[in-house]
Amino acid sequence: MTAELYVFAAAAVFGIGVHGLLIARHLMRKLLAVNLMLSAVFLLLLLFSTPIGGKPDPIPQALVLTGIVIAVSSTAFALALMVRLFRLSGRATLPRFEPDDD
Amino acid sequence: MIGTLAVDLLLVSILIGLAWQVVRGRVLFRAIVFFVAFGLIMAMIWGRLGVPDLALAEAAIGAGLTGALMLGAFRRLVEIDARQAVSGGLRPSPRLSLLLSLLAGLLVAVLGLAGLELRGGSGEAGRAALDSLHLTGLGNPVSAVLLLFRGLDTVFEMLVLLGAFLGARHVAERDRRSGAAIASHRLPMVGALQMTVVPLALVVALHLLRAGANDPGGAFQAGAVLAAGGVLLTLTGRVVPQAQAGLLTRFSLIFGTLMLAGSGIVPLIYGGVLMAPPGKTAIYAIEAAMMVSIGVTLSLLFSASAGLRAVRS
Amino acid sequence: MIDVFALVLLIGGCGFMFAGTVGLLRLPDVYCRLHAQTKADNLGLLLICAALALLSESLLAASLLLLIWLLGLVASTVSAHLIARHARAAERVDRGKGR
Amino acid sequence: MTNALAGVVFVPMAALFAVILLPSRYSRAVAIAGLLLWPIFLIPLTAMVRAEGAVTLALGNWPVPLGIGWRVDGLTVVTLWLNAAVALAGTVRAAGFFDPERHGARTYWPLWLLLVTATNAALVSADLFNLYVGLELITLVSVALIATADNVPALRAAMRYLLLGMLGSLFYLLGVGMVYGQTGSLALAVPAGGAALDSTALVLMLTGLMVKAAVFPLHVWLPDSYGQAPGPVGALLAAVAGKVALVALWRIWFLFAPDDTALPWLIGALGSAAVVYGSLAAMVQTRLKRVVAYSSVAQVGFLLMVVPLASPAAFQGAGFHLLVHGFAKAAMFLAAANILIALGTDAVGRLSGLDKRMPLEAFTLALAGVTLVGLPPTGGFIGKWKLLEVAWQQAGWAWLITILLSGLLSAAYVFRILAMTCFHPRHSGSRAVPRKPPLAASLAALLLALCGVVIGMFPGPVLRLLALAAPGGVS
Repeated sequence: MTAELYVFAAAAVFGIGVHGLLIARHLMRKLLAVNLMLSAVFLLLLLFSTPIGGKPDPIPQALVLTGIVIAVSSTAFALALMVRLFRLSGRATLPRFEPDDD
Repeated sequence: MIGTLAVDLLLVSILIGLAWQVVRGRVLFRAIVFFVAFGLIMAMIWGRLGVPDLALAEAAIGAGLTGALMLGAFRRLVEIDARQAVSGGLRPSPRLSLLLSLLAGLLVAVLGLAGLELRGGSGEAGRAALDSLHLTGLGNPVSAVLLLFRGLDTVFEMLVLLGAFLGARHVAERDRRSGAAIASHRLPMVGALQMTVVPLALVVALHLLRAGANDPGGAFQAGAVLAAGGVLLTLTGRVVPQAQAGLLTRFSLIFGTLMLAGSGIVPLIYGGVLMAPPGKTAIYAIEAAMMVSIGVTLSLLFSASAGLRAVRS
Repeated sequence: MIDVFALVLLIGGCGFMFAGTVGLLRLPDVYCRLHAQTKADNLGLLLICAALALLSESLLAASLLLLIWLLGLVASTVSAHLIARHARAAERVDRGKGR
Repeated sequence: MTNALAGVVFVPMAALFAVILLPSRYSRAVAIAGLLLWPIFLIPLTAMVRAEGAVTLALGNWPVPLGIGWRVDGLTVVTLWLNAAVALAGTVRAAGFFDPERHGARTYWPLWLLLVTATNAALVSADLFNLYVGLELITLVSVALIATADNVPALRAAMRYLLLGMLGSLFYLLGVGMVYGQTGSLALAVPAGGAALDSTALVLMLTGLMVKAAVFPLHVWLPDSYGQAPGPVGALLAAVAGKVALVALWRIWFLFAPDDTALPWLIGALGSAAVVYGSLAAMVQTRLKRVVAYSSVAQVGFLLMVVPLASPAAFQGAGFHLLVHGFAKAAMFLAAANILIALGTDAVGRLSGLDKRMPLEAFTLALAGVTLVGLPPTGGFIGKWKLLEVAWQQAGWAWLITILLSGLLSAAYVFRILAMTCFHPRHSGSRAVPRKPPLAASLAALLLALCGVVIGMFPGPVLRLLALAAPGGVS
């Protein structure tokens, strides 16, 4: 029961993240949305494993911990990139995608 | 039973509400603050699910440091151009995106339930980890997985952190800020805060490090707490960013990875096994080195600089 | 007996926390809100920590709870101070602009 | 054997540490030394794989579902050699232009070595999650290296790549979580008991990898990223680092592919679409680097043909093509970057008379171009021929047509460039080359292009190695 409840929570957070990614223009918002989606995936990662002797499996715990550190690293770098882009272009947004812009 | 279900429902509904605020809140600054709150609720959920290691990591790294990094970047945007920094918020009338995200949510719900159906697998690797735990001298299986059974993952995880730092430093290098941080450490209150919190952060980090062998905790959580101290010192202007890093700073960036990878290679010299498990004392040394590296790297990521120099007060 | 006492403390703590939050949401300006928030919450936190300390099994756990309360105190004091300071400075700037 | 394997991963890592620790005036020398040193370990490894087939190692001697496994087969060895060659050529090229005292040398060389380390580690990994960490490292470092160009288009491209890469890894990770839940193992090996993997998990992992490998229509990040990246970076990304996800996709596919689904058809169709779209887009690009970048979209599509054609021979052909394409593509990126720096532009319309002004670059472009088209005697011919044979035998007409189309369309965009550089009457512009590239930089590109041709003349050893790399180890 608890597992199902948290699966739905993860699904809701993931959906909200997708929503944020679609409606956000500001890069910070996009990053926030991606981080929400990542949290949802981490939650699912743990929920997908079978508890051993009543305790959560240690392997997915280690995987999620690694995932959290990778997520914060990527986010930190993306933020630095955003600041530099803002400095050079005056915009904290990406222009609408045009395949042939030079 | 009803009680725990009520707690679960409460946590889940707060989590979803906060996520919604992160995405739809009008003011960007508040969205970031809501994200930090979201991380804290996530930490409580990890605790509720019986994984205190993740609760600690989420609170320290997922909520605390990510939040600090985001607020720091936001402040930098505002410093460059306060008006443009917050422009380009949300797209208007997002009906289609609502539909799409509803679909995505449903898809993940279905996937998640399918995943729940699928489990029932034996958790072979997890069982093996618990069975082999006595061979390692550690009591916390998560630490054993991270440092020993899947040590290579951790080596490369540390390299990801290093790569993020190198990349951030490269783009920030030509971006020296005009004004230094406000030297608020000279304010009496802030000075007192520093005097209390920074040493305490050190103590807590060491405690987490030591505890990690048998209880929840470990190098990553400890490093994040250490970095929190570094962030505080940077914020208050007690230390100032430097364009060049001294040898000591550069060494501390790779210290942890060097120790972890080195301890994996050294056995080869004696004809041993690659990434063979080191002894318990060596594990403590490796973890301490990793804590230093993580703390230094995260602090430097926050200040987006090559190094930090203390300012005499 | 101890349980009952702890329960009373818990309920009292929750009450103060609740009052602090109501104050934060309902009071008119920054200073009043800070006032309500910090004072009521610090007291609420103290009561809750005390209740948990009573229920805890070891002296170590109890002293950790005390530490938590002290840290909360430091954090709320400093942040309240900084927010108030900032608000004052902003006010002065606004007045300087002749508003 | 352990020593050789460890050297492949840990020697570039040691060079990385040395570069960080030593004063920056030594960075270049240490980087080159490291990149010369690690391929030495490849020699015994190659010999071993030739003698014994795939080589495996359980790290820390932990039995495999518990610990992480490494596995090296013919395909791995070939790709590692490619990485060695391209990284070295790229280093020579970058070193020729790099002012060691310049801003950024402190970060450029460590990132470069980090990319080589990550690529090697991800190639030898036989663990789904370890692969995730490796791919994340590759993505992050690739983005950082693209951002070193430090101009608005490059930063935008880098940002888009990073965001999409994060989304891709999200799907991959979700799939990995499902696999672990189902089998209790993260090993990149057939699950114990031979139970079929749930196809939902497979699709999730493939989706994530397809983002990272830039499979049409998830390729949107690629043209800008590769087109804006500094030359050596574009070369290494397009030739090897960006192909790691594709190699991982092959391996996962051949280990876990379900028997009776439309999935191979779907992936094949995406590949065909990529071939057509990428080639057509390459034809209309106005800048040389972007032509080369779009050609990568098409080539990734071509390399996907191995999924519907699933057979050892197809695998052999695709592996060979991966190698040859890597040489040719890297050569083209380096040559294009040399041209861009020398002439201040790489606009296709301004390349007329290049054969007189920059003969080495023009020759490189010609050789690499012919290799991409797949004309004999270049290496490009052999891979395509192998795949064609398989398609013919299996009567996979759709794939047969795609493979033929791929050759024809790439001929169209390659000859457009060649016509401009070699046969176009020189317009009034002078013969002057504003900033002549160092000879080493030109030769680095030329040597890579020559590799692509020479391997076509003596394909035996490589093909024998690849024959040992029967799909995912189940021969």
